[in-house]
Formats: sequence, C-alpha cells, structure tokens
Amino acid sequence: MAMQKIINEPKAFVDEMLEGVLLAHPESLRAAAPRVIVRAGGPRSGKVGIVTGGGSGHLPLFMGYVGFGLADGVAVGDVFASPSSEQILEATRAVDGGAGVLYLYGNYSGDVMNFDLAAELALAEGIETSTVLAGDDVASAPAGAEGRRRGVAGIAFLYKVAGARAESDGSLGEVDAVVQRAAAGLRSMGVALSPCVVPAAGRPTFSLPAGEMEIGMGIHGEPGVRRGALEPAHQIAEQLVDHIVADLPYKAGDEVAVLVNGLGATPREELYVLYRSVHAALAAAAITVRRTWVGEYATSLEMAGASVSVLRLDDELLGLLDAPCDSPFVVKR
Amino acid sequence: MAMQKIINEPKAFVDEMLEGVLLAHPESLRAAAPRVIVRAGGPRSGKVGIVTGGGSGHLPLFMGYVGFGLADGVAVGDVFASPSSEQILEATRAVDGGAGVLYLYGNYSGDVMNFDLAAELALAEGIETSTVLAGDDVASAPAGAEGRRRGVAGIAFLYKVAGARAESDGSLGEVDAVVQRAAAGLRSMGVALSPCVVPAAGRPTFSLPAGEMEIGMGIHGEPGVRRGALEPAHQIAEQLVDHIVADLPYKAGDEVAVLVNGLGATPREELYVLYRSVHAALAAAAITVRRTWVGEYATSLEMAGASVSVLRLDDELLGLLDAPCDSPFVVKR
Amino acid sequence: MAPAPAGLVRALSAAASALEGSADELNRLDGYAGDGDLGITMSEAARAVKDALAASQDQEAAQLLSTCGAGIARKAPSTSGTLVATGFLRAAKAVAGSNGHGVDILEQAFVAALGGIQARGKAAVGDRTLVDGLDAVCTSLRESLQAGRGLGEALHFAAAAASGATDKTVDMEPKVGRASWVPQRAIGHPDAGCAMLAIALTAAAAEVTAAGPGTRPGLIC
Amino acid sequence: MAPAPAGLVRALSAAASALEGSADELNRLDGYAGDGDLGITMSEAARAVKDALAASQDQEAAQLLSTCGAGIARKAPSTSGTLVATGFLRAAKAVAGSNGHGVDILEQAFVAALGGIQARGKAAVGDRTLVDGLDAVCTSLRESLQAGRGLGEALHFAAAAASGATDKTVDMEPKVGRASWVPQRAIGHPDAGCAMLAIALTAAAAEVTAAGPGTRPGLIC
Ligand SMILES: Nc1ncnc2c1ncn2[C@@H]1O[C@H](COP(=O)(O)OP(=O)(O)O)[C@@H](O)[C@H]1O
Ligand SMILES: Nc1ncnc2c1ncn2[C@@H]1O[C@H](COP(=O)(O)OP(=O)(O)O)[C@@H](O)[C@H]1O
Ligand SMILES: [Mg+2]
Ligand SMILES: [Mg+2]
Ligand SMILES: [Mg+2]
Ligand SMILES: [Mg+2]
Repeated sequence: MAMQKIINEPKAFVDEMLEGVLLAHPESLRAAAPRVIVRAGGPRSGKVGIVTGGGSGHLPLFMGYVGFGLADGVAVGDVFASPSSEQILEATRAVDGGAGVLYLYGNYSGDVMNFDLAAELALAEGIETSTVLAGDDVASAPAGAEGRRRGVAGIAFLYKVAGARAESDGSLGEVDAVVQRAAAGLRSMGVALSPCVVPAAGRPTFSLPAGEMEIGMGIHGEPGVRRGALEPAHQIAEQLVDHIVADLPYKAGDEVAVLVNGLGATPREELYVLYRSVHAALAAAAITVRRTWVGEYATSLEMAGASVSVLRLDDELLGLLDAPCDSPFVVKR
Repeated sequence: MAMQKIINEPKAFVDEMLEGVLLAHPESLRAAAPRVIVRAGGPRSGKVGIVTGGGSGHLPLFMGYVGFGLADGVAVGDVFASPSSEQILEATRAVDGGAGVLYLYGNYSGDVMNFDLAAELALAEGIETSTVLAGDDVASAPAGAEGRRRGVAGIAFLYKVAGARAESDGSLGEVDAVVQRAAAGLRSMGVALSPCVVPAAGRPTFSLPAGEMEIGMGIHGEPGVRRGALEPAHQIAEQLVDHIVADLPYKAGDEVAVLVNGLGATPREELYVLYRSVHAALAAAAITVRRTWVGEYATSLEMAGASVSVLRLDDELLGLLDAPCDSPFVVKR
Repeated sequence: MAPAPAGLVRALSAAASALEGSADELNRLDGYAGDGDLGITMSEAARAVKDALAASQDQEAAQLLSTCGAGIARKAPSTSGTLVATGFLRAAKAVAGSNGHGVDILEQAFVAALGGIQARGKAAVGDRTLVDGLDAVCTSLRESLQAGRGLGEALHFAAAAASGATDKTVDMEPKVGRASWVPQRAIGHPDAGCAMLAIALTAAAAEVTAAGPGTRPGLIC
Repeated sequence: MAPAPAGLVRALSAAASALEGSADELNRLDGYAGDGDLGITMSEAARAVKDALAASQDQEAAQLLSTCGAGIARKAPSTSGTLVATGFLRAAKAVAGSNGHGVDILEQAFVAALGGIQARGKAAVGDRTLVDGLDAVCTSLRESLQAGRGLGEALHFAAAAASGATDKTVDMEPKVGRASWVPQRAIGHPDAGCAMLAIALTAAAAEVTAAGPGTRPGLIC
C-alpha cells in the first residue's frame, strides 16, 4: 500500500502543516514557541487560561479547539505522539492571564507525564494549574477502572464547556469543577472500518480485512474489544449506545447531548445514517437528545469509522454548550 | 473491494441520511416535501429566496448550505444524480418570500435541465426566478468554452456571497448581479488520489493504482486532464495554481480568497500542507490572499484528494464573505 | 376513451426489460467519458415505465405515455432521464392531437419527442448524443411511411437506423454533456445514450413482431 | 571538573546504536497491545543521546547524563521516552552528589532512576513495565556490589537480569499504560519497554568489555 497522501517529506509533515495553519489563520492563531500555538489576541487578564495538547493527526483535535470560547493554547506533538513538557510549559506561560491555567487533554500516559511535569515547572514559576483528563472511551477499561480509560472525541464537549465557563470569568476552581462534572457524565465508543497510515511510518497502523470492522478501537489504532463482520449501521448504533448507556448508567428521563464523530474517511452522509439509529436507540432508553453535533471533531488521519459520544446535561452544562465559540476549525453561534 | 461503509440498505441511503439530518437539526431544517429541505423558519417576506440542489454524496454540498446567510432550500437528488424538477419546484414554492428566487447550483446538464424546467413551472405560478451556475472547474473545458465547465467546490464562496446579499435585502437583480460577478472571478481545480464507492453501485467509480494521482478529476470521478505518478504536495499546489492563475488571468496585485477543499478521505493536516504551497505559489504571482477557507466544503463520499478554489475579491465581495452565516454544516462569525 | 393498445403496452414493457438487462453495459459505455451511471438511470426509468404500465388498464395511449414521462421525470432525473421524460411528454401531446393510425402516428410521436429533447437539451445532430439516434429514427420512419411499410416492419427499420447511428458515434467527438469535458476519451466507443435508444427500439420491434394473432397490431390506437 | 569517562561515552553510544538497530523489533512488540511506536520513540531518544555525546568533550558525567535526559524529554516525549528522560535526570543528580567510584555509583544511579520513574509513572513492580526490568537491574547491581564484582562483569549481570525480567513479563497482565486497555492481547509476548532496557544494557555491557586497555575502565568517574 503506497501512501496516497498530499505531503512532502514525511519528517516535515507536522511543521509544514503548522506553517499552513498559521498562513491560513493569522488573525486567529500565532506560534508562541516552536510547535506551541496560542490565540492571536494573547491572554485576557483575569481569565483562566486553558491549555491542551497531544499528538498530531487528529485535526480538529487538538489545535482546532484553540479559539474564543474554547482553549487558549496547544502543545503540538508529532503524529500520534505526546508533546514535550517544555512545549506545554511554553503554552502555559503564553496563556497565563494571572487567574491560573486549566490543563484539559486526553488520558494517555505519555501526555499525562508531560503535562504533570509541566505543571510542576509552572508552579515553580508561580502559575497555578489544575488538570481535567478526558477518559470517555468506555471500550478501554471496565467500569470501576474509569481512571485508566483513554480520551476520545467526547473531549470536544469538554472544551466547549470549559471555554464557555472561562470566558464568563469563572475562577480556576469553578472552571475545573464544571468540566469535571461534565467529564463524569461523558461516555464514548467507536468503530473502525479501515486503518490509517502515519506518514513517518509509511505503513497502515493495523490491518483490517475488507468486510470487517473493529468495535471499540482507539483513535491511534489501539486494539478494540471485538472484531467481526461489518454490520449494518443500525446494529452498530445499537451496540455503541448499549455499551455507553449501560456504563454510566444514564437513567430514563436523562437529557443528553450527542456527538457522532467521523474518524477521517467516513462521509458525513454515513454519520447521519448512524445518528438516525443512535437517536432511536437512545429514545428506546427514554433518553432525550437535546443537542446533536455531527461531523469530524477528532480524527485519526484517514481512518474510516465513527464514534458516538453522550454527555449528560444539566441546565448549566446546556447553557455552556449553547454559548458561542469560534476557532478556525470549530464555530458555533 | 467490499464496501467499508456505515450504512443499511444501499437503496435507503439517501432517505435515511435525510432522516438523520432532520433528527439532528430540527431547529434549523425541515422537509417541505420528500427530499426537499428548507430552513426551519420559513421564508422571510421580502427576502430573495435561494434554492440549490444536486446529487447526494457531496456533503456539506448541497444541503449544508441551507441556513442563515446562505441558501434557503435544497432539492436533494440520489447519490451523484440530479433532483427532479418537481422537487426543485417544491423548494421554490417553499422559500418564495415574494421577492423572487435565485437558483444557484453546479453546471451539470441533468441539473440544468431540471432547474430550467422548474423555472418554467414556477414562472407559470407567478414566481420569478433567476439562475447562476457555478462552472468553476478549469479542468473541464478550455478558456473560451467557460459555459461548458462543471461546478465544483468554489460554489461555497457563491453561496456565501449570495446569502449575505439576500439577507441584506438585495433585490433578485442585485443578488443575481453580485453572484454573477463573483462567479466570473472564480476558478477551481482538483486532484484525486483514490476513488469512492456509490452505495447503490457497490464498486469504485474509477480505478487509480496506489502511487498515482489524477489532476483535474471531477467530483463524480469524471476523468481529469492528466494521470501520473503521485507528486509531492508543493508540486501539486504549483500545478493547480498555475492552471487557475493562467486561466482568468488574475493580475499581479489582485486580492483573492482561497478555498482548499478536501474531497472526503484526505486529512485536514494534508490540506494545510497543501495550502502552505498554494499560498507561496500565489505570492510568487504577486497575488494576495485576504481570506482562507480550509476544510471539507464539497466532497465525493470517501474519495481522497483535494481542490483549490480562488475567488477574485473587490470590496463588496470581501464584505459579503465576512458577513456571518449559520447552517448545521457551515458556520462563519 | 379507448384503452391503450396491447401492442404499445408490450412494446414499452419489452423496451423497459431490455434496458434493465443492459444496465451494466450502459454503465460501462457511460463510464468511458461520462460518470458511468446511465444503466442505473435507465433501470429507474424502466421501473417508472413498468409502474405506469401496471396501472394502465383503462388509460388511452396519450395518457399512458404521459404517465410514463411524468414517472421518468420523477424517478430518473439525470440528463438522459430528463430528456427521455421530455420525449414521452411531447409524444403524448402529439398522439393526443392526432388522427393517425399506424406508422404515421408513430412518426409524429418521434418527431415531437425529438423536437422536445432538442429544445430542452440544446444538442444538435452531430453532437454525439441520443439526438443523433432519434434523428435517424425519424428519418427512417418517414421513409417507412412513404414506402407503405407496416408497423412491425417500420419499427425494425427504425431500430436498425438507431443502431447505425450509434455505430457512427464511435468516431465522433462529444460536444455537450459530461463527455464533452474529456472529448478524446470518448473516441473509439459508441455514445451511451444513443446505444440506449437502439437497445430499447430493438427490443420493442422484436416484441411487436413476436406478438401472436391474439394481440391487436396497433401501437398507438 | 573532570570530563566524562570514555567508558560511559562508549556504553551510552553502544546502547543508543543497539536501540536504533532494534527499532522494528520494538515497534512490533509495542504493537501487540500498544500503539506500535516504541521503536520510533527510542530511535528519537537514541539520536538525542548521540547529540549529547557529540557535544560532551568537556562535560563531566553528571552533566552529560543530564544533557541526555533533557534531550530525550524534548525529542521523544512518549511514555517510555519521558520515563527514560526522568531516569537520566535523576541518575545525573545521584551521580553529582556521590563520592562512589565503580559499581557502587552505578547502583546509586540506577536506584535513583527507578525511584524517579516510579514517582512519575506510578507503576509498581509486577505491572508489566520497564519498572520490572529496572527493579531486577537494581537488585543485580546490589548483589554485584556485595560480591565485589568489577564494572564490566556487573554490567553483564545487570543485562542478564533485565533479560530475565523481560522473559517473565511474557505471562504477565499489563496493569498500566496503553497495553492495559486490552490486557489479554499482551499475554504471550514480552513487554516492549522491558525488552528495550535489556537490549540497551546488553549492548552497553558488551561495549565496556570489548573496550581495549587504552580506555579508562570507569563508567561514571
Ligand atoms: N444536451 C444533450 N442533449 C441530448 N442528449 C444528451 C445531452 N447531453 C447528454 N446527452 C445524452 O445523455 C447520455 C448520458 O446520460 P446520463 O448518464 O443520464 O447523463 P449524466 O450522468 O451526465 O446526467 C449521453 O450518452 C448522451 O447521449
Ligand atoms: N506507567 C508506566 N510506568 C513505567 N513504564 C511504563 C508505564 N506505562 C508504560 N510503560 C512502559 O512503556 C512502554 C511503552 O512505551 P511507549 O510506546 O513509549 O508508550 P506510548 O506509545 O503509550 O506513549 C511499555 O511497554 C511499558 O514498558
Ligand atoms: Mg505512542
Ligand atoms: Mg449522472
Ligand atoms: Mg451519466
Ligand atoms: Mg507505544
């Protein structure tokens, strides 16, 4: 399998991508240091800063969530690899407006270690930080071991909640608390239909024969919970919703927001076919969908597949979801 | 090649997709008739209505451009197939606010015939219409035969211009005139790296060996102008820009908006790598990029590849591009 | 109101079946320089025709043709589908306003269809479209009329004329439609829309000839 | 300020080369239940070490170890890269504050590295990580110290201990990191991080033994 990619030297992929982003969106984004991107406007004094980061290859994750009503800065790793603590520290310094900085990112041990290290270094410089991890993928560890779960597309809801609360001048503790509450009621699960190719590796991350699918696969191609024949959309939807609803558990009468996320190569049309059955499966569990996001919110290069995320709502969370946000990648009015 | 798709019965694909869209976005969209989608709010009296339409499989095209500051209604065809004149007429009736209706769609003979037929039927009912065709693909016919060119992703700019002018209460003639001017200064060209599979057909639309690319391919897999070995991103960018700039011709000193569009499976990261070189190639021609859109604005299911569109700007067009718009698929603030 | 003649019903049904059976071939021909969907479109059109026929018991010929046209326009709104629908609708009008009986009314129907299709599609003879086939069919029907041929024979001549026109398109450059975007790729293959017409007419002619003595010979009335 | 001993430079260089040469193998092992990138990460780490060595002429041992750690942290910030970087930085501190000469200071360095890695990664012995290998190495170095072994011999024993610990991981369930998400898929294969430690130590031991009489025997000072 040759790489059907529009790239130059694989080694230059991340840096050239960043150059392109900065050329395309100079009014929105600027580089505070190599591979450290922040909002062009700089930190607003008194606002809690929000720093995120992770591997490249997941756009709009993570950089795409740097913008008004979202995060303030991002440390950009190599493809599917953690950024360094040095980059995270640079981002932290650049977005600090004196009210402390929230670290919001996915639960991967490389990222955790580097963010923790950066937090220690930031504190030594007098910048207080607080951390919320997205660990929404129910396929990655059983109930009772939630702390070990990896973060996937559901983090999009957390950025929205965190950013809106920070824009409305919440304190670091207040922002942290509402995002923790959101994270506690957030569950995701996905299905992969084809692998992707990391440019520097030049080979598919895994092999999946045509006609098969893998339920529960991670966004870097981490093995899932079950591989089998490709099933119709409605069966896929039912399984994903069953796992998600069984896990929290969501109760009849709950109101939720739903995200149907494409992993990269799956057409938007298919995401809506999937959502149709997700909606029905949730309705069957007497769970009401109040808000629906459908599209690419966290990808794995050109992987085919989709994930479903469900966020339990309360009035405050609904209000924060409805607040406007604006980045070159994610806009809500 | 099995179909690695999240679907149910291929025959039900379009209707199930539409059900999903309406379930996901009830506050924004409603069905005025089978496969006829309009803005939920109904027509605003005195505003020029904008109707579009075309085959399915191109989301966000065409339905995604129904929203505030964009189009008002869409006739949804089968995958890659024209909608019927009956659907177009229904959309026309549903969006008519008494100020006439602009038909804005891509130059494909099936669509042209059905929109023309609908226009005759609408006129018989007392609804005045006017038509602007997107024919931006320079690869589809030589200079001098612009009228035969097919429409591709550049139409996104035309929706933006048309919708903004209509929201600011332009007359049908005024809206038509500014969109015609935009269309006259709009050029696009693309490259395909892999085919897509139409669900009802079950086979790839064309075959393209790994390691090859086809420059100038149409968004339904229509043959392009040249097939050859896959080249680095910067060479692809230079060729696309050369064709585009030579065609209008854009002059040194011109200001333009640029759209780098993904065809479906190509990661956003690659689109930015491509934009980096597009920007450089335009700068080398002394053309200044004032606005940049990067993402999926017109897809071909899971086709891999990208297109570049260039819109010559003047003050009015720039202002219309910067006006807000809001649909479930396309939001600008 | 006289019900549509059995010959017309059988001819249309045979043409529809032949198009369904040639779907892959038509997709293939349309694929050389077009988008490879003519077989899909014509299968939809064939289904629309069969639906119209199934509900045709009491309809007269003009009404049946008009129902076919409306159904095709609704179900198969591609370039060729829309044009064929236009052809049916124009033929229906011509038939309703005529007192012809045999080959004369068939000729009037096809001339009307061609006129409507050219008005809608703006293709000239020689542009390498189904207009080339239709033009040859109209010429052939006029000759059959002058030669005093019977309906079945005239249909066979018309089918042969459509096939001949199709063969001629092999070396022609497409001037309109999708195929005109890459004209050189079409050369060496017949035009798909023209081939479609030949397939439909050949099947209709064979069916009318095969129709036993129990069926009424008239096609239109 | 004494420059770093040639033995240390050669041992680090040999370990780095061995890791680069084992990249595919390490990717493969990490792929069974992880994300298959340990070889890529360790190649980056090896390059960072070599860059540090190339600029090491006048650095003393503690400074060289610290430069290695900082370089790895910057260039290879994955789980294992960050942990290895932490290990180097802690070892550097231990070495700088010690008056040891031979196996004693080596043991102090490894104990400090293990402590730092456990503080950062929160893995216990038995969780099936490189902590298992490091723990076995520390035990082995303590024994070598008590047994009065020389530096080269102690290093060989340490490498053997790391290999033995790696073998033991084959039947162990992963309790932390990526592999813990699909613990059953790891069984039957050794832990990749543990294997990485064994490969590095084996190469270092071989290099130190092979070092001719012209080189200084000391590893740290
Ligand atoms: N303007 C036209 N007038 C008459 N026939 C046309 C015209 N354009 C195309 N055709 C015919 O239609 C055929 C293609 O039909 P179809 O596949 O339905 O078109 P598309 O897929 O482009 O909508 C061509 O082979 C040609 O015979
Ligand atoms: N918490 C931890 N503490 C110590 N070692 C760990 C820990 N988590 C993982 N490891 C080691 O790291 C190895 C994987 O490293 P690496 O591939 O760099 O991780 P990742 O790709 O998940 O960031 C594992 O084989 C294991 O030995
Ligand atoms: Mg990794
Ligand atoms: Mg078509
Ligand atoms: Mg076609
Ligand atoms: Mg790994």
